[in-house]
Amino acid sequence: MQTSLKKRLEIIIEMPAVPRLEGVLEKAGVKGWTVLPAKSGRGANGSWSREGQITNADRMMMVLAVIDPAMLDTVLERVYALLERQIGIVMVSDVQVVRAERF
Amino acid sequence: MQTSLKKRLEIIIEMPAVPRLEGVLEKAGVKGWTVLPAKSGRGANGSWSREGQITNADRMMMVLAVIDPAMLDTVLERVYALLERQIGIVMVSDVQVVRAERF
Amino acid sequence: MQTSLKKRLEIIIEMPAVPRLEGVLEKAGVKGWTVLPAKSGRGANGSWSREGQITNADRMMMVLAVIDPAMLDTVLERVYALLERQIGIVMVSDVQVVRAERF
Amino acid sequence: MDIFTLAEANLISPPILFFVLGLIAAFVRSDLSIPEAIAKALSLYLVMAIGFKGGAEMAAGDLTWSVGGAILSGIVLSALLPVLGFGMLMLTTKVGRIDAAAIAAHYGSISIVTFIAASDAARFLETPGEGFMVAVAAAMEAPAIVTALILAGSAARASNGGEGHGESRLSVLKEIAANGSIVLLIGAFFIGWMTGPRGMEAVSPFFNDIFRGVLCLFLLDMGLVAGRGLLRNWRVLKPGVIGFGLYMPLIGALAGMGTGLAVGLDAGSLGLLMTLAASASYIAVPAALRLALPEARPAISLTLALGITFPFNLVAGIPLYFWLARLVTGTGG
Amino acid sequence: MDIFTLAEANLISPPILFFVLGLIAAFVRSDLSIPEAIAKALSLYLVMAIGFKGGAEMAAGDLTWSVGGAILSGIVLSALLPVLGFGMLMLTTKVGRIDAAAIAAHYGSISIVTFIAASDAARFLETPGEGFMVAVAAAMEAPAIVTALILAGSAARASNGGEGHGESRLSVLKEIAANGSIVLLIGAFFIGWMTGPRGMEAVSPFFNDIFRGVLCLFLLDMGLVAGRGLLRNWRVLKPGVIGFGLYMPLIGALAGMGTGLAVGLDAGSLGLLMTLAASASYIAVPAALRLALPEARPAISLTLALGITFPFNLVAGIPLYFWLARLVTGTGG
Amino acid sequence: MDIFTLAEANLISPPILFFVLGLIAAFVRSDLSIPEAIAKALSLYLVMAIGFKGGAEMAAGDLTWSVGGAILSGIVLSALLPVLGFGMLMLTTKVGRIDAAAIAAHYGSISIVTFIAASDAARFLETPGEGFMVAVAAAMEAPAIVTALILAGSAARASNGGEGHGESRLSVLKEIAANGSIVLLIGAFFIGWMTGPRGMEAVSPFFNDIFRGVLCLFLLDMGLVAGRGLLRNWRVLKPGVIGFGLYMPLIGALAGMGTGLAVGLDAGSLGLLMTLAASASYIAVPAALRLALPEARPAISLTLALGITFPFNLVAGIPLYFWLARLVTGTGG
Ligand SMILES: Nc1ncnc2c1ncn2[C@@H]1O[C@H](COP(=O)(O)O)[C@@H](O)[C@H]1O
Ligand SMILES: Nc1ncnc2c1ncn2[C@@H]1O[C@H](COP(=O)(O)O)[C@@H](O)[C@H]1O
Ligand SMILES: Nc1ncnc2c1ncn2[C@@H]1O[C@H](COP(=O)(O)O)[C@@H](O)[C@H]1O
Ligand code: NA
Ligand code: NA
Ligand code: NA
Repeated sequence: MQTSLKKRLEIIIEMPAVPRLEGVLEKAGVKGWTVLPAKSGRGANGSWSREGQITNADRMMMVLAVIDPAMLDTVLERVYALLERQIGIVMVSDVQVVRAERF
Repeated sequence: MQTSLKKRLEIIIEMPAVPRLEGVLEKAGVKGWTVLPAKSGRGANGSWSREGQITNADRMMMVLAVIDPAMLDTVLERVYALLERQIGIVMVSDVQVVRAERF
Repeated sequence: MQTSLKKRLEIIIEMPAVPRLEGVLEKAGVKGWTVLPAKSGRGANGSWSREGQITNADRMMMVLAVIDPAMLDTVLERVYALLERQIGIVMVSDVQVVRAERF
Repeated sequence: MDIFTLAEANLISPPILFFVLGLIAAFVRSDLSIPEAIAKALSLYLVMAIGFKGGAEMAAGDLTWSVGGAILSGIVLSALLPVLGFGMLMLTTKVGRIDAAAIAAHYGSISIVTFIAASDAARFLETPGEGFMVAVAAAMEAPAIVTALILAGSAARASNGGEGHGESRLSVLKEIAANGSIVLLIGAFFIGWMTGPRGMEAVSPFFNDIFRGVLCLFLLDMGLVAGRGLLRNWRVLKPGVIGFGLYMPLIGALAGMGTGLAVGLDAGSLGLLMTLAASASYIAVPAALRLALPEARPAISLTLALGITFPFNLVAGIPLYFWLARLVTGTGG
Repeated sequence: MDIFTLAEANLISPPILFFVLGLIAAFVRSDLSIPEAIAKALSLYLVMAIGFKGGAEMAAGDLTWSVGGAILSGIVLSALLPVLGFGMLMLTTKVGRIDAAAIAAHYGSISIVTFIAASDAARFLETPGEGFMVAVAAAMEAPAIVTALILAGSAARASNGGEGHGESRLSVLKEIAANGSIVLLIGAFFIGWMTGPRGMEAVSPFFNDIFRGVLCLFLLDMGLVAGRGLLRNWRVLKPGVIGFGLYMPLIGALAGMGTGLAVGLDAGSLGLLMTLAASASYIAVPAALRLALPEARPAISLTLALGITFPFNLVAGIPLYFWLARLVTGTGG
Repeated sequence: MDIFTLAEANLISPPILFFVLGLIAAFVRSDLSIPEAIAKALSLYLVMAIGFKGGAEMAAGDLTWSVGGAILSGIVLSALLPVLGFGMLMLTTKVGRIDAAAIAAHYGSISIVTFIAASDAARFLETPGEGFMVAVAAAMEAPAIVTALILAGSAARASNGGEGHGESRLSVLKEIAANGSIVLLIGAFFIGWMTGPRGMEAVSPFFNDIFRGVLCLFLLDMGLVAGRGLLRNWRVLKPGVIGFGLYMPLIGALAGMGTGLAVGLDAGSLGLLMTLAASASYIAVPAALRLALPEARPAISLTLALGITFPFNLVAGIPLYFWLARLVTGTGG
């Protein structure tokens, strides 16, 4: 099956900042993404868990976007500009996709 | 630690089609997979979110299957045949696993 | 943008053993991880689903940790020592991150 | 009661006002939201309660031929309304054949949530309708889909073919019939029927007393979801399609009035049948069509059913249908 | 009341019928499902309510020695029944040593949900039992696990060793005692006891009035989960094991009857103790065993406890135990 | 009623005891937990109920000038208390400028959950307070944030700049005003006001009867979350900061007493205003500050507000404030 190389961008970011991140992705021309919920975690800022929580301040979400390698640098820079001030991490890896024109 | 190369297949697919996808994976000989919930997203078909929803029509799930590289082509073709008509995307990447005989 | 190579460790493990896994990661010096919920799955031990369940015995969680390649062997060995007796799988792949000093 | 009194009584009731609050909260981009698990549980509760109450009323009353007539008229409505809807869409809009069939399926089938709100309003307006209307509602869910698949015609059949993922019409019908909300509605109905007044007494605080309060919370959620759906997807709705979402309920209600009168329903039951015919599905049908007619774009039909027709029925349609139902059955002024 | 009247009263009550509806929905492959968060919340509510009510009844009544006797007899039952169960499994099935010990742990411990259903049935059958039976239920959760770990013997100990992840028996006991449902049950019991009738009055609409309705919704879920578990995993259950899931409750109930009579329980409390002894855990024990005895295959014990024994107790066992309890205590006809 | 009677009546009420049970369960490391979706739904229900009831009471009573006075005094309190709090923190602790501003914002704003618990306690203590206090609570949410952003000063402004993600103060205010719990509180208040006693009658079993029971379940959750937050993050709280979490409520309550007396509130309303001033936000403000002041470390302010101040207010503060309120208004003995 014909596949092509894309970049898989994964951003674990605090929930209140997700709409802002989505704005950044949209402006950077990213065509699609998926937000996955996380349940708990640990990092430099301590540990957190969603059990019984009523505030959205104290939780992380995972935003996954498959993008074209040509866009990577622009997207990464803009995302990082946001991430610098918010709690979160960014990962980039390689993926193969079918229907390359969609990304 | 002894690890071996496998393929990580990730399929983001609309929920009503998940049972059908599972049938496809099973028939193709895939031994295991895990379904992860998604919370919201955006793509060519517009954006969606699970907040307050009561229908399952309007949501995506992520199906993750680690498979043997030798199976990749067959599996990918069959999955794509289903995906062609449903909303969703497919990604393939490399992973190392321990206990290689289980995949 | 300046990125550096890290290892992405993904462990799909039964929920009652998650606290134990977190203890293992902590002792091995892993600085951060994120736990993502899974919804259903299939493997050698049969299939499972969270729908309507009240026991935590019968579910899997995905633990994702980005770690330094230098730590990989130690971490993997300790994780595997735990996994050997519990239900679950381990995957390792490459990722690029910004802010390398944090992992 | 004239139509304005009815409309006002409907409008300033807590459930409707909470629905409006949900719409407003969505439009001012508030982050108010009900978790998905809760929204689903609320709808399960409401379906269970309405089914159980319908059954318990059946047990208390006499079983007459009119039950069969009502169910039959519901099936006929569900099977034929899509033809009308499909025709209107093909004539008045630029929507494609497959999308038109998909939309028509939604309007032939029923919205159980609209039915629940109408049942509550009916009680409020002192024309409660018969318990068996629950069975009519259940019977109206599926037939519309079969009609729609026939209407979708060769295009759908072609794509239903190849690769072995095709669905026969029978299997689609089976899937609809096994849809959670239908199974629960029918099951609760039979349980209510079997256990009768004694069973009802035991669970009345849960199924009766708190019902309207739960409905408030649920309609708040529906307002949020409808409002956000509109904000997100209004671009897919062309004016002709929006128009369809407003006049199709009226056509459905009139068709329902005709068949309902023919089988001799009382004012309350007639109002409910009109509401059922006027309502558009957004639980069972959308999910089933993703498998039976995956080429249809779900954004159009979902946004139309939930964002336009549901609010219209809830706020304006229901009092109108009940006013008409009282008028034509000659029920007290 | 003869056994048929009892069985019928139990069978055609709304909670049991909703359980059956859940089973049927699972078997016809309906997609009806209760979200996990809701199922958990329903079970928390039920445990909280049953604990609180038990405590409030304690506050209203006199504290007698029979409380201590009942608790002690519960502990003894929980500690010894696994020996019996383990023996039966080793004799009559091909299940391995570790799996046999794991299954025996489930049957020695108790199912709080079965207890809740039995409490509701007891009220229905007008032999409600004493408030302190809640404390007996709590006391019976853990001992069975200790026995099972001893029975699992050297195999388990070996694997409990190496790598430093081993669990001492004490730490397993601690984990069980800190299990959410047990802490909530005991905590709510003490709160009910402390606040007494005045506290109960303040929260009665929530903890009493809607209780049976919530139970209906919860048992619907349990029916769905039990049915789907069976569909998914029936292959792991050999006939001998299924048989065990049906006769072990009877053995447990008889043992419970003996000890309960010995400590002088009234008919209602005796029926509850028999139900506790007959029931098999599927919240606390399965989770604890994944750590204490990870080599045991969870599919067997979970499917057996939830798919076979729970429905059996709910539908046939409970009326039988209460009929026997009334008979042997000489309670009205 | 002397203060000990009040304290005891508060302490041995089911809601408070369930809160304590949650704390204990967290401290003994029980795995008891309420799913997130349920916790959110419970808080939505409580906010909706308290808003609706407040509005319905408004409809029943007379609209007087004192409403305006109370709302104004609330806004003043919310706007000025952060200045006091910020000063105390800068003087007595080593917390940085931005963190001090963030913490001060929490304490100027209000905790709607504390308000709900206080409303329930007020009813229990037979000094219920006026319906319009709901509007006061809503009015007090946002002003504190504006003050805090000013206090955070240049550091915040600098980081609010660059990269185009900066938030103007106005947009932060908008965000707070559109926060879900505030929209729901105000919306339910207006619905209660519009539908009045007749609307209340229809939904009373849901919004009134089961209210206190639901509060028990919710406070159980809050106890669990507060306890676990403390266990997880107590290291970030230095003694000076913990002290602040204990005396700042008292300062707030006294300030509230002064302004409340000035505008002539009755004992119940005064107690509620004192509680509002004493409470620290942990729904709306923490989320808003993650955008407006992301450099502030959320662990400090969240742990302090939820782990220290909330339990303190719930267990000791509320009875104290109501005792004082009765004393200074000369309300019965
Ligand atoms: N190395 C990591 N691997 C996976 N997730 C991480 C990692 N570091 C941080 N996180 C996630 O990001 C959150 C915030 O990280 P931090 O800012 O380091 O506290 C943590 O609570 C985790 O959920
Ligand atoms: N590039 C992408 N990266 C991640 N998720 C995507 C991407 N494109 C689409 N998706 C997900 O797939 C769903 C359907 O995509 P589409 O058919 O393009 O609307 C979206 O709503 C997203 O949840
Ligand atoms: N190849 C795989 N890919 C993804 N998930 C898997 C795979 N194998 C097992 N799993 C997950 O791990 C769980 C337990 O696996 P097993 O022990 O093989 O039954 C399964 O139910 C899946 O959720
Ligand atoms: Na219709
Ligand atoms: Na037992
Ligand atoms: Na305050």
